[in-house]
Amino acid sequence: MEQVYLHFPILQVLIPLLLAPICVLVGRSTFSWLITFFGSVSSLVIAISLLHSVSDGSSISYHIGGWPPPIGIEYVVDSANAFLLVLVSGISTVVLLYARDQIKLEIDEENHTLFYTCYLLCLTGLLGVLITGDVFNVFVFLEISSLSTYVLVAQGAKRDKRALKAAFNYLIMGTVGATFFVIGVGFIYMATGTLNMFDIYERINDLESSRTVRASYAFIVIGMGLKLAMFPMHLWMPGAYTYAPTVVTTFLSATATKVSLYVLIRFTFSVFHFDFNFIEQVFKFLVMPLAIIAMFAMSFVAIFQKDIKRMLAYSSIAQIGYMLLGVSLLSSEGLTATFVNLFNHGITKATLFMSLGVLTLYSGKSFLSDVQGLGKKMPWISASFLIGGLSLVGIPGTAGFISKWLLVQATIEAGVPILALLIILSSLLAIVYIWKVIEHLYFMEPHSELASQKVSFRILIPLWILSISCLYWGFDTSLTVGTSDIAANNLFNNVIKLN
Amino acid sequence: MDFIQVPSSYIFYLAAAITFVFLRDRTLRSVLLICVPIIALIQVWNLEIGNHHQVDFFNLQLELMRVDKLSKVFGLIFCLAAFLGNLYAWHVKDVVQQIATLVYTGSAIGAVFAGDLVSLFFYWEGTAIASVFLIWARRTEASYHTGMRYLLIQISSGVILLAGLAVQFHTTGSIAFEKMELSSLSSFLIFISFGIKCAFPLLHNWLQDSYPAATVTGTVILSSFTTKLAIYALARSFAGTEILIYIGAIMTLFPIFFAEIENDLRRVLAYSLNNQLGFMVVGIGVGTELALNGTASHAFAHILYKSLLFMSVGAVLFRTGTSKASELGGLYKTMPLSALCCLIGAASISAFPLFSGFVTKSLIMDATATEHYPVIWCVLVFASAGVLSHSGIKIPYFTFFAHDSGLRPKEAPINMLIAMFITSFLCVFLGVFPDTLYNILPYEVNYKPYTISHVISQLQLLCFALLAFTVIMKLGFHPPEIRAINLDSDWVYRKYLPSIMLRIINRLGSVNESTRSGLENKISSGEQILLNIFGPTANFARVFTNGVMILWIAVIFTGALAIVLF
Amino acid sequence: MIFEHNFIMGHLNYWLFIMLMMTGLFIVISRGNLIKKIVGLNIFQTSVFMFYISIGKVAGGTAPIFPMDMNINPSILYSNPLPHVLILTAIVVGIATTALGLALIVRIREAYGTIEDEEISLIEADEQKLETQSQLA
Amino acid sequence: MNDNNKKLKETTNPVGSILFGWLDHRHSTRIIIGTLSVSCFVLLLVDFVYHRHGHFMIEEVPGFFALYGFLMFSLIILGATTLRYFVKRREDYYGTKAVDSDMTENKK
Repeated sequence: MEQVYLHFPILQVLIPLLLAPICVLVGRSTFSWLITFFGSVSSLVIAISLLHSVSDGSSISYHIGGWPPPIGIEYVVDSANAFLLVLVSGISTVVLLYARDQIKLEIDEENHTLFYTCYLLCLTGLLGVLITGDVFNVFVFLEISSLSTYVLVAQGAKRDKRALKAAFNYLIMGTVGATFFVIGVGFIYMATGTLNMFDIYERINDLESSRTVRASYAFIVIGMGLKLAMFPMHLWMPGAYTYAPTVVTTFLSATATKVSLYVLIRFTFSVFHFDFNFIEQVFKFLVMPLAIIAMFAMSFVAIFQKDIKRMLAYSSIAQIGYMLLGVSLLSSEGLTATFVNLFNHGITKATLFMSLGVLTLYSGKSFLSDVQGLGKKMPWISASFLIGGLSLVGIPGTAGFISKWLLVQATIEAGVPILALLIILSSLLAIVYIWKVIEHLYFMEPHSELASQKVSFRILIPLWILSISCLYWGFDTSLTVGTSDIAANNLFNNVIKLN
Repeated sequence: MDFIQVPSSYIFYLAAAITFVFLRDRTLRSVLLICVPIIALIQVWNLEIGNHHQVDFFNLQLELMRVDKLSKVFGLIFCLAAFLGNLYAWHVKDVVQQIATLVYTGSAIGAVFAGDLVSLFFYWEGTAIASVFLIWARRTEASYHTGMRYLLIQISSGVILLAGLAVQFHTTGSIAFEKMELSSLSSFLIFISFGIKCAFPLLHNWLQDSYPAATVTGTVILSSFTTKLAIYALARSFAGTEILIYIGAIMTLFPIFFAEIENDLRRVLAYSLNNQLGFMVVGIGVGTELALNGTASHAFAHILYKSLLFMSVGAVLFRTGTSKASELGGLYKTMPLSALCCLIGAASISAFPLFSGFVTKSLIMDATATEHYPVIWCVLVFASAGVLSHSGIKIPYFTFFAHDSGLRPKEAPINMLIAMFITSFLCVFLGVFPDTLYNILPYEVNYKPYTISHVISQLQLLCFALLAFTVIMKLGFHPPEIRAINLDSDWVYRKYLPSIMLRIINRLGSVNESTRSGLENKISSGEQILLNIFGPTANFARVFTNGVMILWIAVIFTGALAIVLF
Repeated sequence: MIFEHNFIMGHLNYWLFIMLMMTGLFIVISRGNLIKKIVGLNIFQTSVFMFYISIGKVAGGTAPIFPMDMNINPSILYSNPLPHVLILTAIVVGIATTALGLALIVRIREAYGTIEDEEISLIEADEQKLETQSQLA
Repeated sequence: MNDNNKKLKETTNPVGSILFGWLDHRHSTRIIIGTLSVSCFVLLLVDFVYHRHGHFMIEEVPGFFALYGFLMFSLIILGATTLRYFVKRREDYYGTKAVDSDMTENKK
């Protein structure tokens, strides 16, 4: 038993990876759902146990195949990625709970098995990116998740053919991003001769002036910027989120961009040295301004959207602005705020997309007029949308408030209170677009032709798990803030305590 | 922790949750809405002095129940006002309004008992967000826009409070909601935040903008809490801050003139509310025990008579569909009881002896006199005459008397009448037995309102002002009630800034010809401008081909490379 | 300095890599035909492969292969095998991407009847207009 | 005249006629003004009989409050009339999305 425990880091990735082909072989919708669900749950269990064992700020190093680093590939678990491992596998599990019913309406029966296979692969990729300590391995897992994501997005074609074009755009953009990233990795390898993150960190110390190292950072920022939809490289995102099946949108919005952001953070702090002058410059003159523009411009765009899914996609880009802002303060507080934001925004957006998906389950369209008056007909679902919306805006008592609060604190701590003001001002914009939906939900008469729709408990349960967690993390901050604090401190001081 | 000492706000929130989830029956909801304030009233009455309910939040200790005599008196009147308001709103079927009322009153009461700035901030925003639903509940486009403006201003007040609290926490490490000096950045921010909610001059316009836009019952509820909460907060933190005396004096003055020429009676009352707040702010500024007693008691009495006035005008609006002075008149024939209540409210606000205003306002006046502020005292006396002019005379006279408008509405519904009667009774009761009120004030009261000289001087002031009114009416100099609106400071953000924005946008030339001509038609609509920049067809949101996307990446990458390499 | 012989010839592999990369990107940007876009993407990716392989080359080094008898002669210079191995993985990824892209193009062609980016955009714009109209109505 | 009166009676609330019925009397206005003038006069007289103690000297001047009240009230009316000259606008000044013009439509 002890043996198994020691292999948890690799099992974290291996279980969903191995289950994927099994899924194809099974070929039946229900069975493959069961397998996928099993994979997701076991990932979650493993992630939680990993988080538990690193919660004191220590870290676990796992040597693949017994080859010690820097020769072999190393998996490293510390509180930063263990936290996100829990988020990704947790969201995946909750999404799967409701996926079955939703998928039946959105995807042809014969594609279900393959859908779940891709879902598992996507999960594998995301978990792998998080857990690996090898820079090239990051690229491989990133591409595993991206390639399966393109397929998942394209599955929306049954409802709207534009999903295909969105997936194709995403493919082009994603590949360009990944290739940029791989060029950056090549440059680092040229400069340091190693691929292990922590080994690079040691060796890169005197290379601040090296142009190779500098250029590699530029490539990596742009590559990851593309994947995490940093404004103005977000253009693939609204389409992909709008036309993808709701299950996919829910899962991706809560995880994919977060994982890419994690990679950026990891590279900035554990591969490069964040106090390199050029890194500070990049954040000061590129990332921060773009993040602020995103916060406002994208919120304004969201206000004018008629399609709620698209509105939420734009809102995600604005929210990514907050997270990037937190990172670009290059302070421990800012980093904590970003980690909390990653988590809280993940569950908030998942709640929103999921409840929206259920609200528009039968109409299939997610325009404002499609949810009109549903507040009375589907009170439970609308209420969970409301909670998600409140959390997105950052109303006290919700998870969203905690992340905004920390971010505001961090900006004041960093000595730029004007940013705090901007953050708060842009949050006001969120009120406007969320209000538009709430208004249609609650204050308008429903279309008469919409008969009262029954929603099974299989859907309600995961939805309310998410809604309640939106509220719960608004009160109990010991896990989110506590872990983020440790994670941020570890990254900031680059303390990797191996046990 | 004793069960009775749980935060009173929880009671309201619980009721709101129950209403939201369970209560489908209208009557049950109305009953609940009336019962909850009574339960809270009993609870608050029985609260012991002290700090009762601590909660840990982020390594901060929140004091949710700081009970002292100041918070208790505000807690009591808030519960009372909630009860009266809900009784008045018995007939309302709209569940949104009912929940909003519960959350709003709960937050206001919670804020009163909040012992630290963080929980104050929570409740502060709670009042802002819940109350806007009372405006939106009217469900017209106009009320939606007004509500938006209201929400924006209220939320900004909370945001500034948050900023002040953050700065304070950062510099001193304390989140205590206590007396502070107006000397540091943090206290200044907090002061501004309170000032916005308290409708300081030039920050006041949300009040006059929004209260006439709410529903009939919503305005009654609104009038009781938000501003008085701000008064409480100021009294708690900035008592004795001298600048408040002058701010308060200006607050008592300028609304008088606006109220005099305003046509919408509910807006007249909003101006009058602003003027009354001025008295309280002066009291806070003076800051002596007498003055603070005056502020607390005046807030107490004010909530009652202002609700009463809003109730009677609301009843008229409910029955006739308008609250414009120019459309009303002669309603005493069919709404005599409402007229009577309105007269009692008018007498109370004008501070006629034997009515509540008389026994509370004089505390503040006396405090300014004993502390030797002769000019301020004169201003307050002047303002008292002003109160008489718009709330004492204008409201009842142009609604119920004056020329006959020909309207013959039915008397107000029975629930409204009962609420008005109880409130009227309380107004008179406090006026006749001021000691009941004086006993619950924060400090010991050694003040006798009913001295001969005080009664005589007040009667002289009021009677001669009335005489002046009759003379002016006879001479025909009184500004006629006409259908018009008056500009106020909101003009800046409703008219001026949008036009400036438009000019800038035009100058930039980022708008193409066809939309520009369309734009000119909607010169006032800032929304249109935003639409042109951020709307679905604008550059920011267009669906690009992936070639363009890649081009963007190339641009950003070049930027990044330049930054990194040089 | 820029025109120094050494600067150009010494970094020849980088210049070629950059040229190839730009060519690929330019195709992605400028061509409307989706298949051509995929081809451009391939060229772009290939340039990176070339880059990796070239940095693994040690001047005068031979292929990093164990001799049959497993007796390694320390005097023989080997090229660095690691980048080459990495690129094997990257090539697999590239092929998968290409395959997926082409598969998507097939589906796009079925759905839209064209594989020209501009035409697809027009069709989508029409659709969007219809949607907005139905919203207004 | 009689007919008109009758009509009024029909539409008037019975409580109303008890409370405010006297207002319909022909001389009601004169009675009110008369009462008011008399009470003002009496109040003014009291000042000369009774010496008031105030915080300020000016309070002790007989008739100070009376004069102040009268003049200030007039000043308010005057000030308000002047103010109206500057700030008066049409009801739909802020466009159709303002509450005031909204009410106009309600009326229709």
